[in-house]
Amino acid sequence: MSVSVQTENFDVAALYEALKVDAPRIGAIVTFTGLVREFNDDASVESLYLEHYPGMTERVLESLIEEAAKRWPIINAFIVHRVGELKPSDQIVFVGVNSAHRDAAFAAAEFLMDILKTKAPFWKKELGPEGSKWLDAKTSDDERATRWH
Amino acid sequence: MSVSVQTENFDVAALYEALKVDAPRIGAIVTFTGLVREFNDDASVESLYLEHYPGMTERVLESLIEEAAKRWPIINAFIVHRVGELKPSDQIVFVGVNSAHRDAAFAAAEFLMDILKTKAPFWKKELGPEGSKWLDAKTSDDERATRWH
Amino acid sequence: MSTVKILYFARLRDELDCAEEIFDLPHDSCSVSELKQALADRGDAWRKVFNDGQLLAAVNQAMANADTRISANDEVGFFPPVTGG
Amino acid sequence: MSTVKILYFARLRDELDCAEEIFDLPHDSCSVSELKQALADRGDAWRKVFNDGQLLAAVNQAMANADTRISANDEVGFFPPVTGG
Repeated sequence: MSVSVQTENFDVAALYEALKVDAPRIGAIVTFTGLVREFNDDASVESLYLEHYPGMTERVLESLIEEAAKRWPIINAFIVHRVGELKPSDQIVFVGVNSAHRDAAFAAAEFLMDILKTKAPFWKKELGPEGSKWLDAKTSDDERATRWH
Repeated sequence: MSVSVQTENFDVAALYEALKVDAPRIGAIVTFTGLVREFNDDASVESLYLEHYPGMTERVLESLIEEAAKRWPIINAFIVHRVGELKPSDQIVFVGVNSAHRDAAFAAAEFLMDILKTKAPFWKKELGPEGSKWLDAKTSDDERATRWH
Repeated sequence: MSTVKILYFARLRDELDCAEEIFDLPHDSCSVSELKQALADRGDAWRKVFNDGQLLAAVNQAMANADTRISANDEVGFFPPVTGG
Repeated sequence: MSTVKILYFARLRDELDCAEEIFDLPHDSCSVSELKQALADRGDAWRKVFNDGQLLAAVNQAMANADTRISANDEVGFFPPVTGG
């Protein structure tokens, strides 16, 4: 179980291989990767800037993995989240979970992403030639997170 | 959208990269990989042998992807399933889905695995020094598949 | 003569010791349940296989039910519940 | 003197033009809501930030509520709803 908050990009292939090391106990590996999407027709946006609360963010991510491990029989889980400036198509977040069974791996991965979205201290700012703008939280993310209460 | 039934191993890293090609439209990539688990304390089992119905199996997998694309706004999906003899720790099945949003990518990937388990013509046989034994279908898989009716 | 190709998979192939055969339909066409009955009448091993309520059938590589019609040159597959993934 | 470290993040840091400060507690300890009130009293920009019902607070890097106690040498963080992932 490990978490990383970093400015550098991450290597999904290497993370996947790390989730395989406990085979043959592992029967299922689920990975989620979030990418920065294009900013639609908003030409005033060129990139995103992500900020976190150093120390607390890592703690929150670790506590999410602990909570997932209490709810489902997962064997290992990784969360990697980037901060700093990101462009469209950049990888922004990775959640990977392994387990003996697929239902636990799927549920834990989805849980980790849903709760990360609403509980982990990260903030996104849009950057463009005319300045910057902090993004508002989405109520759809809050609603999704309530599924796990 | 593509499916492959093959005896050779598959490269999860290459499949993941193929799911990224439509970035920056892509916001979420979910992958599921199934591995052959150890055969517990059953020393009479050394490997698995997987058989399929050439032609029909590929059609069924393609129809599952079409159904997933009707239900959720996914952009692309791959299914790879191995046949022939497999040992513990071997990769056996891959499902990868991408979408603008994570809820669609998660739901479609889980749907594809659940329905594949109950509808795609594959059969597993356990091989050991004392002979071989066809495995029975699991009622837990049937129950899981009913979630999507 | 109306002939069809019949394929047997997995446990069925082992139990019937038959992977594939060309079969003469008794009429121009018949239903899946009529074909199953004709095959079951071949003897004990066949009766056991075709009386199993779990047996699945496909006609021209699409899942079929008891009433699905079978005609000349069709491909019929019989197999047990699937166990892939 | 009971001092605490206060950190401001994201939109708050910009609006208050302050990333971090050392603050003297009025008493040996106080609640989060008492600290918010003391900060709101600094002026308009501060009042606007600390009267926002969406404002979140953490004490020693754990999420806090209005009644959470704050004592000397604690680290208090204030931030808006999160938007990561």
